[in-house]
Amino acid sequence: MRGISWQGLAVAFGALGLLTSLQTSEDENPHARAPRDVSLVVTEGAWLRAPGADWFAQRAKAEPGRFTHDATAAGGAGGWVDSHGEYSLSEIEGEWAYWQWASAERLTDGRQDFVQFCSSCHGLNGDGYGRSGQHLRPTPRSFQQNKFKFTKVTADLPSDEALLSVIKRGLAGTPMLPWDLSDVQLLDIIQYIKSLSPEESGWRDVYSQVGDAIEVTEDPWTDTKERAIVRGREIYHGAASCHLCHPGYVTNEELRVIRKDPEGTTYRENLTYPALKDSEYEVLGRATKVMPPDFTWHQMRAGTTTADLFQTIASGIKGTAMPQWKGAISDEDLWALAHYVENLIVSYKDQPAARSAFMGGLRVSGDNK
Amino acid sequence: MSSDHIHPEPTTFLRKHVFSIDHKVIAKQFLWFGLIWLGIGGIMAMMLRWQLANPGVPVPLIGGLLFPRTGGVIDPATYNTLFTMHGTIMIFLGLTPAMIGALGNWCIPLMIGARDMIFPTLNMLSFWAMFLGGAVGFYSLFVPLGATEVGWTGYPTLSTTVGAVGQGETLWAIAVFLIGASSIMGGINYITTVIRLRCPGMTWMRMPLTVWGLFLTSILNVLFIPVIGSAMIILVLDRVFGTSFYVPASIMSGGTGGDPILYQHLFWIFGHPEVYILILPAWGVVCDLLSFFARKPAFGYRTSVGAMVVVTVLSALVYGHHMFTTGLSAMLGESFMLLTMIISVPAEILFFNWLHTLWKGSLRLTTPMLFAMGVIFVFGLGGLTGIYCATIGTDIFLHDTYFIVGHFHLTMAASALFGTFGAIYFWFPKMFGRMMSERLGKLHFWLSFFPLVLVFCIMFISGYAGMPRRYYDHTSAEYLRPLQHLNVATTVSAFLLGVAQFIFVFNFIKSRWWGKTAPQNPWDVGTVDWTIATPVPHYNFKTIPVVRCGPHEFSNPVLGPDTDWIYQTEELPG
Amino acid sequence: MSMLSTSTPSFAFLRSRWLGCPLALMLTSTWALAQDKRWGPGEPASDYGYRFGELFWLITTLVSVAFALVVVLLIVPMLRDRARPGHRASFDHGKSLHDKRLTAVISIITFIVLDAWVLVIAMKDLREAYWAIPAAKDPQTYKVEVLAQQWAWSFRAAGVDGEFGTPDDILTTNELVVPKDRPVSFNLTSKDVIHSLFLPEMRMKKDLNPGAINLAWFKPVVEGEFSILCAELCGFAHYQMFGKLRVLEQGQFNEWEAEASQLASTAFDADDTEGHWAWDWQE
Amino acid sequence: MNTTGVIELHGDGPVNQAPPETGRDRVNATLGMILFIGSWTMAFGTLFLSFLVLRDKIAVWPPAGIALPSAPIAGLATLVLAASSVFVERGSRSLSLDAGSGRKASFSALWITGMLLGLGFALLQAWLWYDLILAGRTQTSGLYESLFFGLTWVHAAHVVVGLFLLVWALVGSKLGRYGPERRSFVSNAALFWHFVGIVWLFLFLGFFVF
Repeated sequence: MRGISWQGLAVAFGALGLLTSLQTSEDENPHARAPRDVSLVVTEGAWLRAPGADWFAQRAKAEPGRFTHDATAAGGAGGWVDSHGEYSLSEIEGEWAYWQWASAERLTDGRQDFVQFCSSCHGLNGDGYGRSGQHLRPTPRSFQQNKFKFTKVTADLPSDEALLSVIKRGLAGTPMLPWDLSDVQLLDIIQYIKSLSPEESGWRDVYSQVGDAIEVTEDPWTDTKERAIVRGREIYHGAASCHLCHPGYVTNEELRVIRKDPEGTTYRENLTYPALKDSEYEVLGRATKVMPPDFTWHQMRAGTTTADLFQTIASGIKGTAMPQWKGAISDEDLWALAHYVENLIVSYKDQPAARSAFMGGLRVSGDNK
Repeated sequence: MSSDHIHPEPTTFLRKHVFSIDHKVIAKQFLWFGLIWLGIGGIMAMMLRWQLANPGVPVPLIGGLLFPRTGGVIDPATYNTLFTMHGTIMIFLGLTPAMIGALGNWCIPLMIGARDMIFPTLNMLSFWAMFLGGAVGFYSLFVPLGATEVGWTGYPTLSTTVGAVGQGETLWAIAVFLIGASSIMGGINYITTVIRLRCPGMTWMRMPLTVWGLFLTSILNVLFIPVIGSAMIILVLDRVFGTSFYVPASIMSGGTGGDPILYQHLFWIFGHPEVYILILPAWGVVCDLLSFFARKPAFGYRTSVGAMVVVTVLSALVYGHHMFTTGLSAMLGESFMLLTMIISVPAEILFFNWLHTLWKGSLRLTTPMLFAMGVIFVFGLGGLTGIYCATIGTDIFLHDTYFIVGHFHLTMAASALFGTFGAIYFWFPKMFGRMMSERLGKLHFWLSFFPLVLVFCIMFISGYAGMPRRYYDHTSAEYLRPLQHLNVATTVSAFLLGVAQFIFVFNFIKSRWWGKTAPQNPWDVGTVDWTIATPVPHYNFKTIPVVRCGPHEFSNPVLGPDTDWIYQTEELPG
Repeated sequence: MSMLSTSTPSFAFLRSRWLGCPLALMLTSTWALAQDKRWGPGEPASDYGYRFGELFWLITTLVSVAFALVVVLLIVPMLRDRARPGHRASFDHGKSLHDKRLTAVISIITFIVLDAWVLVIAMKDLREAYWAIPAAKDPQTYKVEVLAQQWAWSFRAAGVDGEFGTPDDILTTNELVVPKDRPVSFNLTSKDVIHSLFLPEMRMKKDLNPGAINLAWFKPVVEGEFSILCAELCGFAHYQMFGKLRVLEQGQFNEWEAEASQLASTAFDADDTEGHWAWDWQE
Repeated sequence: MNTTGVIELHGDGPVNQAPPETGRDRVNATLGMILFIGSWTMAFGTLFLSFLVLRDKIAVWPPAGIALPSAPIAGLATLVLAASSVFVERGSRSLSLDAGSGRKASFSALWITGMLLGLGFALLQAWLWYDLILAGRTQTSGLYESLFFGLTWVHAAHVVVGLFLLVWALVGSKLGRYGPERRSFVSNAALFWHFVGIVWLFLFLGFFVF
């Protein structure tokens, strides 16, 4: 008697639950999806593209005993062997590349931490449509588009270390926080994020390149900062033409002098303001626009020291109009630019009086408003 | 059903110690259950304090075992889990069973001269519902994403799927629901027992105040636990079935949605009475213990009862003071402020009566007495700081800072805990037939008392300085960095407090099995429970006693110079 | 019994000043310490901020006296009325008319001194300060729409044209710039969970509830940089949800506002409808 | 309160045979049940308060332009449940009237009728849900649906428990466990069933009348 009615109750409630939960309406707003049934387990591991031999050479120094160089690997070209078995070298369509194996268990750990800490903005599927990411500009990254802005690496895709440092440092002036999580957790999250890249692109694509951090070369201007700033100003407005997107911090007159343009040359309107630029990053089916910062006004996302600025300028901002400057101009000039920008930040940012004197001076004298 | 009907003494182990319907066994079950959970909750508190004093440093000793993935460091998610579960455990699984479950089951039948609770089976179910609730809560620690991380108040929308994915929060709601069901069952039982099973002569005004406290608590339990039960049902509907009771529509998109503030109202309609649910039994115990050990009648028995009744009624009408910054209308805010101020009057009457009971007494400073006096001190501190929180002008700044943490810990946690300790030390001889060590008991009191006051008084300072609660790391915000030394001081005191509890654990376990055999009435107290033999026989009273005087006839001149007390079953001479 | 009623307990130690002095010393030294940033919230920076401190210290004084009384009444019997051979407690149920009157009188006195006094001042504070939201029509009122999220603050000011939802709206994240000596009025809501905007130096705090708009205001009277904290548990990074409040002198603020509006117009992307979130101002 | 004074211990009587119920036992049981119903009134009161608060947020009541649960069926269900309550109450009373006479036939007939009507209510309730789900409205569709499904589910759970109690009482009376001498369980089951009916009345008024 007792058993039967309990079973009956259970069946009745089960049926009720099934009947009603099968009928879920699909919401049009991707931000407002009701996350009632969230998968927390990843069942399959993933092979992810790893950085090149240089990266392994560095890791080998950091973790002695783990990586050994085998001259016979990669069909005789030589390569690194991981005694832990996480990294391996294999050939696909004639290309030899390093791959990293992220196990299902590790991705599950990463997935769970991702859901806990990241999904409110980046979305439960990593598509960038989290509830808290609504109306947010700049938008939270979608991990299905492989566009990472501030990674400071040499190629399109960042290495684990580069992503780690972004997450740990956060992006100033945005809701992306400096996360106080352990490296183990963060690296698991990173593997999960990488595994979200679509088949045949990003980390799953044999042809993509995973870059290592831009090396911070020796600053040639340490004792001659004044000259660096002058030189930086010339590069900024001259060879590198930064003023096309960022504000020009000179009058039209001065710009003509720096660029050695003939008298009467005109430049873009509102020269002392930044110009809105297209980006390759898509949200809700359209490419977003990105505002290049005014260094005397906006907060810098990726650090304000000269080394940070050097790396940022050198690597460019991926997916935006900011190109990779490493190789395009010399390291010495890159450092000069970094010093110039740093000087702008230190002298004028958050200092209303100094800034209005400086920018006002540029604006009254020229035709650039 | 009725306790007039006698079941034979059970013989199997299962019937005797596990699924027993004997109120004495159930009281012991509740006591052990509550003490174990108090220990678990206490360890959680220690871990929280460790993290606050040493942000990001691995927890010593147990850290590596508990959090192997982070190398012993408490991460923000774990931290949130810890403080949420600390609150839930201490309130629902620690104090409720130890205070109301154990004390109620032990004292009510024995002190009113009944053979058992009126519904013994319901009594057993009450314990096992709570056990199940505890089991569900414990299980939730091990599901993916871990137990709930949204604070014991569980405010939506953080507690809906908007802010908490995973099963932890759902299981938490179910656990709270089960524990609530247990409290309702217990409450119905207590009320009916007190109304129906008082022995002849035990009039309402001859009941010990402990029973009064428990009786009023039970009324609050029966009336207000269902409110949180319903709030939890709605929460589960929202989380599991996707309804939108608590999930609002966005301001920008318009549309019709639920209301997260609704939950806050429901929660505090329950939540404020819950404070009194925990404190009323402690008040009752304190009233009695002060009289017992000051060898004086409880001063103003009737006004004490009246004050407790008024508090019971008012407790339902003041809940809005938890929501002063939520955006209550001006009218509501001012009304709740006034009502909250009014509730201080009955509390003040109790203080007056307590202090008057002590005045010109003949104080035996035993351990139970020390704890009862400790409650006066601690509750005085907590109650008086309530004025800051009741006044909107100060509460706007102090809301959700450590000031509040200090305040409610002193009122509902420390006072209820001290009351529980006092009660345990007092009834232990009757319960287990052995005496607890007085020397260790006094050591336990003094080593708990000073750190405890220190912990929460430093919290008042941090709160006044504007340190918000539920922060993982107070050194990250520039404003809070200069206050870190206060956190360190709190942690040191908290650790001292934690260590002192081992004295109790040692004393309890040692006395339980190896203590001195207790005489029938070690305290010279006249209530009905001390008239029977130790250990208490099956069905307590061979014949139902007849009560002939009040519980507090101490030092009555008519007793003559040789004795200063009399059993309630005896007639006052002359 | 007769021995008891005739024996007069010694209150000599109460007449001495050693109880009153430490209390006064404790109060003053606590107050002095609390002015330090290491022990208290520091000087208020808003025009109504002083009200919190005044009320707080008034309550502290009253409460200290009451608590000292409790402690004395607790300690005196402990020292004086200990059980000893030949000593017997006085027998008093406290149910005489005299006792009831005493209870009533003490209740009324404590209610008036501890509660009613504070209540009257608090009501005045509420009417004159906390709930006196400045009129939106007043051009002096600086209006800010706040949209909170896990775990950041987004502030939207109307910009030079004074209209919300136009291209020149000034949008800032985790940073709020306001003019000195003008009332700042907030419309507060949240995208996801409940947050609470806590400006400790301004002594202001108000919850941001999703799906509803809350109002709050303050008037900064000191220039400088101040803190913005979150005071309602909003998830894992609750503790990192802080921002910066900058109060600028009026002239500087006007320049700042003009420049920020201009930059906002430059950055405005008309097609990006999802990125705009202003609502009609509510009072 | 016990006024009889001293009660002797029964000693070791027969274990499984429940002793006859005294009037005192009946009062105890009824008091317990009244407390329980008082408690549950708070629970449903809370749900109803939530209903009123949230209903206030819906601009037009009942919402226009969407499929609504059928009022005639709900009305019929109300009548059926009311009738069921009447039969159950008469069945319960027949036991106390029959006390001494030993007749149980009228009890069974009345009780079974009440039970079947209760079952009828459950079916009509299911029909209400089914109709609405067929029209594409589920608890996730909006606030109105949340309220309707949420509240009726909680109520339906009590209907199921109530029906279970009615069946239990019937079976118990057939087995001789309950009868005119021991009728507390029966009268308490009836009390619970009335409570369930009154809750439904409020839901009906809230959703379909006002």
